[in-house]
Amino acid sequence: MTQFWQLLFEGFSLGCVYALIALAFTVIYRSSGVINFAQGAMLLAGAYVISWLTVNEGVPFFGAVAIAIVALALSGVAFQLLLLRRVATQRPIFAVVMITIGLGTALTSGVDAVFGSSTRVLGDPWGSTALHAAGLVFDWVKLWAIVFVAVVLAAFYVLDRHSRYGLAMRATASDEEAALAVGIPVARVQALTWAIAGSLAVLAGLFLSGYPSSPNPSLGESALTAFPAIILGGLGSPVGAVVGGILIGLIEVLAQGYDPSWLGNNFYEIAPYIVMIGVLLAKPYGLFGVRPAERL
Amino acid sequence: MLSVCGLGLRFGRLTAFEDVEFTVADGELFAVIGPNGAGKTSLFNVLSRVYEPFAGRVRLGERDLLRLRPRELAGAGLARTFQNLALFGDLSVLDNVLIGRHHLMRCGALRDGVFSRRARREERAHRTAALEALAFVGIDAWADTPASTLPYGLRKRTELARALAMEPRVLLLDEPVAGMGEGERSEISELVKRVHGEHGVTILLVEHDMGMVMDVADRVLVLDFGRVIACDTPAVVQRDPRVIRAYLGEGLEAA
Amino acid sequence: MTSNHPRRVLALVAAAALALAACGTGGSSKSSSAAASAKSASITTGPGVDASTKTITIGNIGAITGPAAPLGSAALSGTKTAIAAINDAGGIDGWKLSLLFKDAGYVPQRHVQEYAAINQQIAVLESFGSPTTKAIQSQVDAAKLVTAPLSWDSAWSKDPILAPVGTPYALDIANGLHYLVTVKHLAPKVGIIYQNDEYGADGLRGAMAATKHDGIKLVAKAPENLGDTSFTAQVQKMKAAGADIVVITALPNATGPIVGTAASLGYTPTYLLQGPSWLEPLMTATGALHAKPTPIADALAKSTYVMSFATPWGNNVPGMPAMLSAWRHYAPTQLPSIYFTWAYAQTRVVAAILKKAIEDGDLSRAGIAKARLNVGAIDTGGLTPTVNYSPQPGPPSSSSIINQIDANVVGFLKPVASGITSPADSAVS
Amino acid sequence: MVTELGTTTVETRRQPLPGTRSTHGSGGVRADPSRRGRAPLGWGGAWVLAVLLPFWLSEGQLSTATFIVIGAIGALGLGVLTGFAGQVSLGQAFFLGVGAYTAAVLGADHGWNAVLWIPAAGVVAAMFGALIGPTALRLRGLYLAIVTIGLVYIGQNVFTNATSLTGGPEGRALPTVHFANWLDFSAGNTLNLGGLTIDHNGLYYYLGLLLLSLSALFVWNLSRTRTGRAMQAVRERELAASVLGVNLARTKVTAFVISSFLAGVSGALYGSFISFAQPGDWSLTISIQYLAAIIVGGMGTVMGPILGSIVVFGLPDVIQNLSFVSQNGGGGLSATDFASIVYGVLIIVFLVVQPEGLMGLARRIPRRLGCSEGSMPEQRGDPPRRMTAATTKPEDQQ
Repeated sequence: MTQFWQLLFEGFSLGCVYALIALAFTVIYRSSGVINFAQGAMLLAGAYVISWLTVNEGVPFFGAVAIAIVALALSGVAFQLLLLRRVATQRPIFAVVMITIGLGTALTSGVDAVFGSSTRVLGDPWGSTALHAAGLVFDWVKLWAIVFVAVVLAAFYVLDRHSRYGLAMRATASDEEAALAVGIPVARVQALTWAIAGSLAVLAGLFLSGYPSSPNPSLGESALTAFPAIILGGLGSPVGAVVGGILIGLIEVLAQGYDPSWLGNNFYEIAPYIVMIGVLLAKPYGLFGVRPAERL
Repeated sequence: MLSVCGLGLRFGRLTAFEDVEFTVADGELFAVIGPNGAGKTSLFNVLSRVYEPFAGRVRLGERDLLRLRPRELAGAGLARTFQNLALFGDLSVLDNVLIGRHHLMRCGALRDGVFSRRARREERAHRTAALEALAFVGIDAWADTPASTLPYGLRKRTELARALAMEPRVLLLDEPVAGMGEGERSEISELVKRVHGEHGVTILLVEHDMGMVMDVADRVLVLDFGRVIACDTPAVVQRDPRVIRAYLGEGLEAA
Repeated sequence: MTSNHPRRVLALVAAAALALAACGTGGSSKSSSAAASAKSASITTGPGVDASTKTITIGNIGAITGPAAPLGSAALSGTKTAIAAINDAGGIDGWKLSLLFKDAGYVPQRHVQEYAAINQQIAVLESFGSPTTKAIQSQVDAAKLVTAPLSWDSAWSKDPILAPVGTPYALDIANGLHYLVTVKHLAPKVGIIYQNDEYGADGLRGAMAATKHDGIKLVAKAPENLGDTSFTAQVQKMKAAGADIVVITALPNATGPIVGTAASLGYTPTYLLQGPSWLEPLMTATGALHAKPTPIADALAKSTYVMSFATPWGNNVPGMPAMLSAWRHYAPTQLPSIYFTWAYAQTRVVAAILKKAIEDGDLSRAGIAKARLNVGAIDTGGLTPTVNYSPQPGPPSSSSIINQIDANVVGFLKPVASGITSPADSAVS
Repeated sequence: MVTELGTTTVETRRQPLPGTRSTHGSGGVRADPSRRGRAPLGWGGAWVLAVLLPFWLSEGQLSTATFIVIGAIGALGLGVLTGFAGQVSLGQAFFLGVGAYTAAVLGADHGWNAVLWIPAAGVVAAMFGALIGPTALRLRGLYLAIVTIGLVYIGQNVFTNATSLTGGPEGRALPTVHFANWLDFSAGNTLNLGGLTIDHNGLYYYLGLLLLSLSALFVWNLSRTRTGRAMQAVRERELAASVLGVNLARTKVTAFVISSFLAGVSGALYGSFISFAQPGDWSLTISIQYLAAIIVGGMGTVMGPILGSIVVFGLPDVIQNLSFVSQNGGGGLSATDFASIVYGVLIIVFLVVQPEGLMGLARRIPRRLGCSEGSMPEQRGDPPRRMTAATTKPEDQQ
């Protein structure tokens, strides 16, 4: 039973980080209908920037996190305003998707070129310390991940529901042209979503590379694990992203711990997808997704 | 030809219409009118199997229409145009019309892909037919233009050509002159009359334009708040006090 | 296909061009006009050998990017150092070596492309990685191009032209377990966490073979993947099964979290790391001795053994002083790495084969292939186990070096035994 | 806006409608279904160039070209599914893998001739396509795309576990193409054709080019006849197409079948050329590359995926082998990193400038030169695009 509770904790903590990634996907998707394939590369960049600032430049850890968040958020805004904005009004949404793929490729290689491909040290204050309670081990970095995610989600909720920009984001999400027509600064709203995505990427990168892991080039692929999360929850639904992310984290870790051998090796890797497909068979638009209106 | 019996449609708790009953005779031009939101287009969407009614029966000739799947309607002889236009924007006008003949064609992917003699022959024959339909509505000169680049009026005509090319027994026209100028309206009215006359098609027409309806229709059904309030010849309907009260009032006088 | 033709590597050559080279026999012509000039020096040459400048080109398709880059970069540095050292010492009987390096990022498709690009310009090849080398194996076999794979896949043993240096993964694990159980008297309950690919499968095979002897029991096995974010479940499996020895056949990116997770859970087995699972930066931030220790350094230093295909940095073996001086001279910025040592030794093995071919007066591909068979045992001065490519049952080398992690030595590895073999070896091959 | 029909017509004619003037200028409509007479000389020329290409290439470049033609077959397939039928799929890597392992089992284990195992690889992959196609009936857009990502992961898992067929994680050898003793593609063998010597790389290149040409012809025919029209109608307006008599299920499944057939053939050739395959070869990265190829090339066109393949499968290698790019790993920017950074940036810049991809560009050049737009076979498969301001929107008229 100890094992079960331990895995439950690990899964929940991992799921919280997935929720951050899924939320980043959702925010951009809602405002522009694009899946940002560069999210993984942004996450990777965030983790390496933190590591570089703390280990090589001696910046205090939280200062480094703040700098990384600002840097990534500004880069996201610049990317949206300087490049994406020029194509976003065109109809081929695929061009925009492809541009994010191009960004991901360039960014991943850029990180490799600048920082090398070795495993690095994150430089966080928690290291390998852990809280021992009830026979379980709670790594501090994982506990903090949960706390941070809760704070970020609360902040996002306030922004989304109770601020001018939240309303603007939701309006843009539902109809870009109409939003433009009633005077919503769609460009600024979309830039804001990229800023949010950049900040979330830094936080997700931070917690994915905390102890016992470390910043390494394969971090970018972890973002792909959040794909089933956004679908499971329902595209474009922030609540869905969070619920989906946590579910995927739990499923992955529990399947890792308990997959029966007759399912073959590495069943845990595909378990999130199998659950996702199962859910879609019952609910084609995910748990919290809305069926788009179809008109003739 | 087409008989509707006790038909009702709901969206959640909202009733679009109920207890709708009428029969359209073979070769008749039958119009459905009513104020905005009366349920006219919803009625069409039920007849073309887009919406599922909660009650009622629809017979098309001998067949139970509600048992057919949407794609089987074309084969059963039912064609329609759309109020808000449903052209395939990137396809040429000719290709749009050829989609209407899809159900009349037989070649599968394999024959098409190798462009077999049969595929060639079929393609040629149906192109000719499609061009005839385009010529009939007067836009054959635009055959190769992408549909999305046409002006509104021509798109409406493309839709009409496409519906005609389907070689239907029953044609559902959803507001064919909506958004058109006076001159174009009368031209489309003439076209509808010609379709009716020359092709001998049964036509079901939803329209706002009273002038057109009174001009072309054999019989008129009036919907108000989802209920049939009258169903008779234009002359009778025009005099029906309930119709005048509910809807026609000023419109009739203007016409 | 003449070397004085600017496009000698055309896939399609007009007959007229062929006619010029009267010696061309169709198919893969081994003669060239350079051969004619070399006749005077009474040495036969082939692709990648220039008799006029006395230069032999060694091809190297490596991986300095991609998932194996940390290993690949150190290895490339070792290769370069060995070549520079040989050339500055006068070359091999007056022949200089030149390196033609291509990076394929550990991607099989790019490996094939780079091979196609350089195979006509090289006399021998060094090829990094198992799946990548397998992608070109049939081509190097057909071209009779002596190829030193930078990997230890068990499949290499049977190839007629490959020149692997080091002991196959599976044997390494079998040998290591045998040593831990019989010499160190550890309890024989073994678990293995392995990467879910051909490399991991090789390690798993070794662990399975080891269970046939010494009372070794494999109580748990768990796969992992590159890019896994949590290793709790794998570690829990080991812990729950009560494994006393945990074999890790992975890459360093996974080794760190596995050991760290176990430490968090208060689980401290003895680790046996397959060579590629180990990298110096697991101990300190940069991999240098006095850099900032990593959070898992303590856990690793407790009781961890590393199988190595090369002797640890600074170990007292005959070949070490020469290597260290070459390192200081040619690659001072390279951090001590076992991959450096190993690639350095491998290049010396290649050089030994070439030396034999020069002595035999035949630097054609067939000549080099023959030299590989006839050169006999090649001693790398103790940097790696001795290799021998003469026809023999089993792999070119089957003994292993085992080291223990020590936080206080350069390179963090302290050799505890070498030349280990195990009764399970025959079961592996 | 009260006008007579005649007036409307004249007015409309005065409007600059791209693509109409030339046809009207020449008077009348091209109703001839076989437009092959007008079929682009440009593409014919490009094909001849492709045939002669190996004469100019080094062996390394030729192997890159071979990967391009082989990859283009799979990209063409994805072009049918995603470009024509509008079903976004990231599952192409799975079908490539199925094709490769079918080739391995039939060609190597059962000793079939390549004449049989190449099409068989397509057929087996197509059968999987037919099984998976129906999901597209229930799932739309990105939901479908991400379910196909799941397909890739599940596929890799199955490939890893089905050791007897795939060799498991260790991978397995694939058969070399061998038609007859005089036509054997294995390394070291050559084909002598009256003075021409074609080696391993060259043989694979020509086989790939042949199959690519046949596939492209098939897809082009498809695009201008009933099946292709139905696919495009489904892409544009699924519900309307259905009401007009298009069988959605059949159309979507057909698109999946054709797409996965071509992917299967492509995967079999790819695996055979590399001679070795392991589950890691059929990853999401590969799927994304295929999607990239059709987007960069231009969606909804026949030539787009092929042009895109040249960029996606060829460009990184070309950049990497530029003479000024250092191949040395001794610190500094590695050639691979340099190549992928440049490649990523090029893709971004190109699509910002030309969102319709290479075909958008190709379409523009003849227009600039004053040629008829109709000279392009892809005219009718144009990707969605917003017209210029000169075009009247319906809303403006109401």
